[in-house]
Amino acid sequence: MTYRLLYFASLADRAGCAEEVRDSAAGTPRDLYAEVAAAHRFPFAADRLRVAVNGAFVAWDHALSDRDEVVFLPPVSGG
Amino acid sequence: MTYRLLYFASLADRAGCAEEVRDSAAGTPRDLYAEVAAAHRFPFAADRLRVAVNGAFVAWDHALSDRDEVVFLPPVSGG
Amino acid sequence: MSDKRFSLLETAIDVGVERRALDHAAAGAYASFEGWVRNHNDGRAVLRLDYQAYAPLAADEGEAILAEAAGRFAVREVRCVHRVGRLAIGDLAVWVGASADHRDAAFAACRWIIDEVKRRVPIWKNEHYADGESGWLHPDNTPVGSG
Amino acid sequence: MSDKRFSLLETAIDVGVERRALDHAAAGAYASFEGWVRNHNDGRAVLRLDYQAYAPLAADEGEAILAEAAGRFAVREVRCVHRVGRLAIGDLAVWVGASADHRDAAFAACRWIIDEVKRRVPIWKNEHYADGESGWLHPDNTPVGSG
Repeated sequence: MTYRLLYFASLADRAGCAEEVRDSAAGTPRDLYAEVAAAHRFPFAADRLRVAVNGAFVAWDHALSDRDEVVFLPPVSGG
Repeated sequence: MTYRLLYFASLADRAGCAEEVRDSAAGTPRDLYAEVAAAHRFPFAADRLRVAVNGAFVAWDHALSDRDEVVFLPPVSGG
Repeated sequence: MSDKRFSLLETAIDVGVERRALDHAAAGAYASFEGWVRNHNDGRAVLRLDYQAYAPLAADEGEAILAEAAGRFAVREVRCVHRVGRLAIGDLAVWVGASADHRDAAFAACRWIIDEVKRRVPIWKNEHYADGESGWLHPDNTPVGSG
Repeated sequence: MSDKRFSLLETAIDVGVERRALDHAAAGAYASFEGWVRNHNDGRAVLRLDYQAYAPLAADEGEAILAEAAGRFAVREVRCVHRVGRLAIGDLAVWVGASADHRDAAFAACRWIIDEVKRRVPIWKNEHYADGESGWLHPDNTPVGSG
């Protein structure tokens, strides 16, 4: 399937981009994160992050669909 | 001795004036309050009030001096 | 804006002016409280109110509260302005501002100051009701006549 | 001023405009919090910072927090505005306002909202230091690199 991934903050710095389109066999955010974390050497274990699909928070075992927009969210620091 | 008394809020309403000059034999705020409370039928026992002399809070057994400005302060309700 | 931390004001409080005294480059947090004149109290419709103060002592006591707050909490600055005179519904009766490096201290100082001002500063509120009556209030906002 | 209770803003927050949404004739108390850009963090001199947001989700999550606050506390209205983009020392980064009949609810709602916004809304702070370095921060304001 093809996913559109957005990166923010330290993940964007590490990935070297704010966005990528990736073909992947991963069917859940958990598997997709394992793949991109290895590719970009992200410093966070998945349990430090939250994940959103198409603009809403989802669980790590959420079933992904082709063309989903997937965002792994590093710990926030607003305010 | 002669005292200048200022009245505020419900005490001013009850006394019918904001200020009076009174000759009195009272030597402490406690005795002076007993006198004016009887004269004006004030609704408060002294322990509901605070007392200030010449612009500063004092104890009820403070020694008054001639010409002191004495203020009996009803429970406050600012804010 | 005054050199004093506490002031009594006979005219409308301009928060935009007063708050400038709280600015500090090291402050990351600002908490403020405002008391507004409500249209109701204790089940009665309120039209307007008057605040009366024993001004010299109110000024001293307010200043003492703010000095105590500045020592008690990790704040950069604290201020309070209280109106006296006649106020209408929605008018600003009292403003408290606190700036601090962190929000815990800003909130705690702001809350402590308004509580102490209401408890200690010689200011009295006289509410005028829709039924034509009026009355001075106790600290708990019940009428003096009832207690 | 917006119809939404929560908004992200790329330009300076005008508190005088935003706060009008809190006006209510029955409200006797207004509590507000502001986060200002500090000139220091974790012992380092800060020159400026950038806030980045995942805007659609930040807007939804902020709105959810404010709706939850409106149900959880006895408030008349609650609002929050968060800046994104580049900010200088002293700039207003976030504003929270709550109006209520009584001060307990106003303070409690205001404090709860800023805590939840800092904990849940996808916004990230990148500090630029006097030594030329910069870095994204964790929620506790420690650098991401350290943990």
